[in-house]
Amino acid sequence: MKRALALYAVAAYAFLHAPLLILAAFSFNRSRYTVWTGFSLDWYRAAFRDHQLREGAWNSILIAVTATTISTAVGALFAYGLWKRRSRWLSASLYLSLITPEIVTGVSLLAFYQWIFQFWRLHLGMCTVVFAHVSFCIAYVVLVVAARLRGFDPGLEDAALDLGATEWGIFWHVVLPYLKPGILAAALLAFTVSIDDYVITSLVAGVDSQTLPMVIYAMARRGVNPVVNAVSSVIVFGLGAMILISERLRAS
Amino acid sequence: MNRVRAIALTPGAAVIVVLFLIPLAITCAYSALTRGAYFGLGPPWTADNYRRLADPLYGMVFLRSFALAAASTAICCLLGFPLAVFIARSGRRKNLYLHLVILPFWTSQLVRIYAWMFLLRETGLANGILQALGIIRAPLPLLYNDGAVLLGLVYAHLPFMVLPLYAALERLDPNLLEASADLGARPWTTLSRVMLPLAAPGIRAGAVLVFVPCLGAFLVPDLLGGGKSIMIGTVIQNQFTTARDWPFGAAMSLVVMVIVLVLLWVGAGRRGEDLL
Amino acid sequence: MQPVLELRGVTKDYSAHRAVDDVSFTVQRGAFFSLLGPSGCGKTTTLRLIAGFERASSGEILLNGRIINDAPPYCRNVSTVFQNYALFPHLTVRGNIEFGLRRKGVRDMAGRVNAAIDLVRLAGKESRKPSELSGGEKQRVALARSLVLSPDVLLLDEPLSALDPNLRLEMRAELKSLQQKVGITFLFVTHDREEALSLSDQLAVMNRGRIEQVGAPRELYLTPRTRFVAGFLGSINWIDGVGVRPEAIRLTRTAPQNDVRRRRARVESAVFLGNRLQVRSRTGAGELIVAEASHSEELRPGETVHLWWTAADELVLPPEPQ
Amino acid sequence: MQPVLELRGVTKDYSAHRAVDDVSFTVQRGAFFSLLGPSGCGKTTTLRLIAGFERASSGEILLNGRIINDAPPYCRNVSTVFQNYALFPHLTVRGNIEFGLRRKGVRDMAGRVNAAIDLVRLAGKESRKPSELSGGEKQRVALARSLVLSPDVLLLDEPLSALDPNLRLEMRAELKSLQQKVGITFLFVTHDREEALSLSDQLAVMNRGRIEQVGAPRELYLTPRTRFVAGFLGSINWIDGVGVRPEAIRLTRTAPQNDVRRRRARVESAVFLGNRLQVRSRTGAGELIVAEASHSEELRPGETVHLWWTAADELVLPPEPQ
Amino acid sequence: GGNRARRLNVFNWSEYVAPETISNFEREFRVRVRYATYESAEEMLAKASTGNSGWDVVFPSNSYIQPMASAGLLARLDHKRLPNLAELEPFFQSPPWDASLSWSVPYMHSSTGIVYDASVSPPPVGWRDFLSERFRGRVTMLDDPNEVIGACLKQLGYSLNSCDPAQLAQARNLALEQKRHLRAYLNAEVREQLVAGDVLMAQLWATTAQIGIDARPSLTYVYPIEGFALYADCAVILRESDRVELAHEFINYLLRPQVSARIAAAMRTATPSAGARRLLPPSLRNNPTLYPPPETLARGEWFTALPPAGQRLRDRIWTEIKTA
Ligand SMILES: Nc1ncnc2c1ncn2[C@@H]1O[C@H](COP(=O)(O)OP(=O)(O)OP(=O)(O)O)[C@@H](O)[C@H]1O
Ligand SMILES: Nc1ncnc2c1ncn2[C@@H]1O[C@H](COP(=O)(O)OP(=O)(O)OP(=O)(O)O)[C@@H](O)[C@H]1O
Ligand SMILES: [Mg+2]
Ligand SMILES: [Mg+2]
Repeated sequence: MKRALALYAVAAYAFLHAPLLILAAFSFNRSRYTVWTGFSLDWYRAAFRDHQLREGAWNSILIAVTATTISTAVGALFAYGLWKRRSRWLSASLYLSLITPEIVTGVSLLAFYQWIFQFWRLHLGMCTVVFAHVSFCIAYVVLVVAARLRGFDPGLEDAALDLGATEWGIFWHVVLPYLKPGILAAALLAFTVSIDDYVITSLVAGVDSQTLPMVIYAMARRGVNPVVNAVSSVIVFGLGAMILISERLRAS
Repeated sequence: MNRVRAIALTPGAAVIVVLFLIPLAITCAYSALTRGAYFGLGPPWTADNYRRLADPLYGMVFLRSFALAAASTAICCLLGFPLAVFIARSGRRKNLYLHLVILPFWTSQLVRIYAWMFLLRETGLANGILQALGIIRAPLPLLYNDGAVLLGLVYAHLPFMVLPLYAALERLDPNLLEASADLGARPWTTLSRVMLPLAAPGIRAGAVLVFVPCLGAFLVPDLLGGGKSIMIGTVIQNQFTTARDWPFGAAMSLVVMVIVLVLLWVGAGRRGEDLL
Repeated sequence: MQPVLELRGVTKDYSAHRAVDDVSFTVQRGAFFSLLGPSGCGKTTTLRLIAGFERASSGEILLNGRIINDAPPYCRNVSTVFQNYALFPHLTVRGNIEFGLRRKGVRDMAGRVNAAIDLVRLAGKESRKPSELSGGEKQRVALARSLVLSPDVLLLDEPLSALDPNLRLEMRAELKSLQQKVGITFLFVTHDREEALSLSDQLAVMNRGRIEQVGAPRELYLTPRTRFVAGFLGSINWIDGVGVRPEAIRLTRTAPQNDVRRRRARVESAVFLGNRLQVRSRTGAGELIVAEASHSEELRPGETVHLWWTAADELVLPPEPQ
Repeated sequence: MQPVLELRGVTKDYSAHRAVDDVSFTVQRGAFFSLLGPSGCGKTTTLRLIAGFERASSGEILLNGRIINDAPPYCRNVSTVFQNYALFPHLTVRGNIEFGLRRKGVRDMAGRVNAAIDLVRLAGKESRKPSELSGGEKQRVALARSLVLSPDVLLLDEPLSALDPNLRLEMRAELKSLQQKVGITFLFVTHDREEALSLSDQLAVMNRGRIEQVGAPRELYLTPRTRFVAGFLGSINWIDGVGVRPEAIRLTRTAPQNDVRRRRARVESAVFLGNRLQVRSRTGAGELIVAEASHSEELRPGETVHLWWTAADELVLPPEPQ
Repeated sequence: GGNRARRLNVFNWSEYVAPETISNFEREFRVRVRYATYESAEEMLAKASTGNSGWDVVFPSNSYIQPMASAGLLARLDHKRLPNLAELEPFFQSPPWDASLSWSVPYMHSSTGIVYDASVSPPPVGWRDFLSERFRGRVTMLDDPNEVIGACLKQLGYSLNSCDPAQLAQARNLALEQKRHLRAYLNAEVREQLVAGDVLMAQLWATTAQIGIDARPSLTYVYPIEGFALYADCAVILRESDRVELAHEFINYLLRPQVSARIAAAMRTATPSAGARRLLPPSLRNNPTLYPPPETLARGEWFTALPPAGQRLRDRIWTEIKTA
């Protein structure tokens, strides 16, 4: 059983990572096409020279980190609140926000922003993108955290209360440690949907907040080139290395 | 008790009200307006957009999308469950393995799909390997069919199943698994009779997180499916882009949202569970 | 003196089922009060009502003279040792024991925590997680976690059930000395008769959600008000409608003198219980009588013996209403 | 006859710590074998090794003569009553009890399940979820869940610890009659000496991961090989290096005859234990001696009494190596 | 403040300027240009139509000019500030969509034609070849309703921009017939597969095709004999812009022959500037893909903005084609 599971996991990871390896491989291809013609670092050079890509990547990461942090904090609290007592209205709204087609979210948010901007002299920008991302990430966070909360033993809450913990003390010292894996999973999901979002972002981004997906999708209009592969590889392997190091540090 | 709940709910509720419910109201208004001459929209108010939805064409698109999304969800669940079990049981390495699941998805979806196109096309890697190994003579048509769409949808959404499942499985009391084995259950039975029911909240969350985005997917059917079929998400998207018929798009999405919400509600309610 | 804890007609209904039914009793400050009763009779529920995890369906609970029906658990200076331990799985033994002190903002807690760890004999295992402890060790962590707080009232739900007899004796002694030194009030649920009888100042016997009798141990054992109480605090033979405890029955091979109650009976089994033999024998009329004998006695099944007791040993009680 | 279960030099190491150390014993088919020992001595770990949840670090475990070190739990026809119950929270009482039968593909299980439910006195609570049960009720579900399977060997980890004495007696009787009727082999962990002594055919005393002695109850109680075993199976006074059990010490106000061992002592306390008094008294030399007396005796602290016993009551054992 | 005036926000299609175009402008005019790219005209339009997008100069296609102008989104151009307009080809000095160039300046233009691999013979000549059995399963059309329906209309001899229900119904039937021969509907992605040899023939934009042809010379671009679509992307200034002057300078800079030629050479686009074209190397200047001869060009038709009813009908037809 254990062995079979491990074998399966290897296959599953191969499935998940195959495209990643391919795009990484072609980032070293001399040709712009997916026909191997020789090794070169040109695309990396081009990527580092490309101001737009660099800025897009930086914006993407900045937005994703901010939106993930906010939506994870808000979403985890929200899930806890709903766990204490259900609220049909709030959970229905939350589900609705998940079901809403991206384009509709984007268009209506854009309209909403414009309506607000009438009252203050504001512009689309990083903030509007972050808010939009928070609004759609939050449902992912709540769902994942709520799924984990379902298994929480209320007896532990009783025990903490009994030992003099206040309600917040319980949340902080008992519930949160228990939720940690769920929160990690939720944050990873939020980060993923945020960093990869194109439709909504493209509608609410301002002049200073073009993200990497926006650059890439715009490129796709005329056919992408391996510069994108190079940037993607740098981001993934960079973040991957960071994770690996932080895991190592935590383990030791 | 209630004060904490109120404080815990407030930020989230604010986000939902301001960033979702108000825009939703705007969408509702849009759905009852008339499209402008070339783009945009305006008065008069009309129910015409809803009437046009009665067209069976859109019903068919919806059913097709629904079937594809349901199939992807089921496959994601089948593929994701053992992986989630594996991660949940790998002790100190579990965070690492968890990150490994999500890592490929920090690239743009577009780029990943291009990689799949390279893998699956006639002169692609999969056919190349199969031909080199002499397993096949002529290349297989792996791309531009429903199989490829399904593959793409499953690939794109697998983490959305694995992560909630992991969150639910990680807490599973190993004692219960031991008790099950002790009572004569083989691993497979333990999986289906003990782990599965206890991971149900995770499965539900995962199913929603896979199903809903699948319904609205447009890149995968366009690129891996070769654009030869259309999903409801693309039809809606088209209304806001090429067709520039925002009111109709708004009406269509509202109807789809209501249908999906009702389905979820009924699905959850039948088992006597709340949505969350 | 004002009682530290008082229950007045407290009732708790679960959906279909009344778990605690019109329970009233008072616990004096510094007392060791035990709650006994069959499994499922509502002991844990009573403790949960006092601790504030459940709301009483009716009745009043008073702590230090104040009605606390609606007070949240952290406003009640009581602490519970849970029947199922409820240890925090993410904290070590030390972390669990420190938990309550930290919440109170106690500074120099190392000393108190170490004392508690020593008291429950867990030195050397401070940094283990609950999942790496044996059942009895977990139970001792739960005990230490509450003891270290020195609350007004300590609610103990079978706190020694998973301990071996010697350790249990030690713990009993520690609890008793804490009661006498620190003046903590104990509300103690146990299934161990000896424990209840030897530790308690007051003792209540519950049955089906109701209190059957409250009193001092000796009083309840020697003058129970109902057959249920009599039977619950120790084994008893019901012979011709009167109760005789096994230890009151003497067993001889020769017939006894005339001025005693007696039966002739055949030994059915003699079970070795360590410090004594438990002898089950049947009279000619078919009555089963359980008696005790020294284990040095050699009794063989089938042997005929004389069982006798004095009138003073008899308990006369009305039969239970069904 | 081939033993149903045999352990040969089984050792289990946790990371830093040896929980089971070179344990060997054999259990005959149909026997009632008890495992006793202080909290944390490795009893649960031993059962877990036999059930297959842990892999032995060394040694062999044989079931029906076959080495099963590597067999997965579901291939071993043994069943465990877990110390922490491990009930399936998503199943009702009935669902939990049916679980094993379903796995075996038993068809008409309603009868067997109902019998098991009746046996553990849970009729009427079949459709409750574990979260709606009291501690003792949960324990009985765990017991029924395993009993209903009639496995070769039943591993019981303190299966009656949360039950009240009367129910415990009933359950003991049920277990014993199952053993005798159905021929199940029991491997029984308990902290209740009486339970172990009265139920067991064989009894093993563990300490710090090692088996100290194996034998029949009477043998272990009356002729223990080590001071640890002597002290573990019952209270004992160590007087001048020999052991005397409290029940062997007689207590009189007048001096005894000459041919006995004796002490004069002052009563320190007389604790009421129901069927007897536990009397702690101190000799002039400062020795503490615990004796037992009938509860009809009126003993006041400070009173001087004579304690005496016969040479036959003495246990002569070498002191423990430290 | 003053800092703000020296800043310009430009929103353009991807790969539409040479690497040094923007930086040269920045250096020469001492401004900071915020340059971003969009994926679709709708993306740009959605933002521009808010009137508060922050962009100064954007590049809509020719068919969007009139609608945007009538919606009041565009600033009227000041020709005095655009002396380089004179460099434009005569046709683009007065294009059908904006005869006096009041709102827009043509920036680059292109067409939709057929790319095929020279290995096929005889070579395809028009849209009708998409129905030919010899290509079955190895051809693709663009994934765009106007292009697909437009090609079918052309094959049927109708206008690209027809909104006549009967004509559209015919076009739909043709498209449905055509779909059976297609491997897929793909946009720029098909270039990859043309180069790799998976696809033999595809409907594609000239500029996109040219890059593929550079990589695989056996690819050829042909202007279908039944007629084809033409489009031009134009530079406009948004009405909301408060940097109109600078915007004019930018557009004028783009119109410089040297600049425009650099862009056309680097990005393989077709410049509407006669002056620029003269500066191109001959291989590009006379490239038949990018600059077809006038008699070929005469078969082309420019996309125009469609009225709501026609647009709606086309969308339904498109959905129908996709669902089939
Ligand atoms: N959440 C619940 N819902 C319904 N019934 C419950 C619930 N919790 C307990 N009960 C029932 O209430 C009764 C009293 O339970 P309680 O836990 O107080 O018993 P107890 O006296 O502590 O028993 P034990 O000695 O077995 O622990 C039991 O019959 C139990 O089945
Ligand atoms: N997972 C583990 N990791 C490390 N040590 C463990 C683990 N499980 C148990 N132990 C230790 O092994 C020893 C034996 O544990 P075991 O559970 O067998 O004791 P036990 O005899 O059943 O005790 P009790 O009567 O208290 O249940 C204990 O000291 C315990 O702390
Ligand atoms: Mg209880
Ligand atoms: Mg144990």
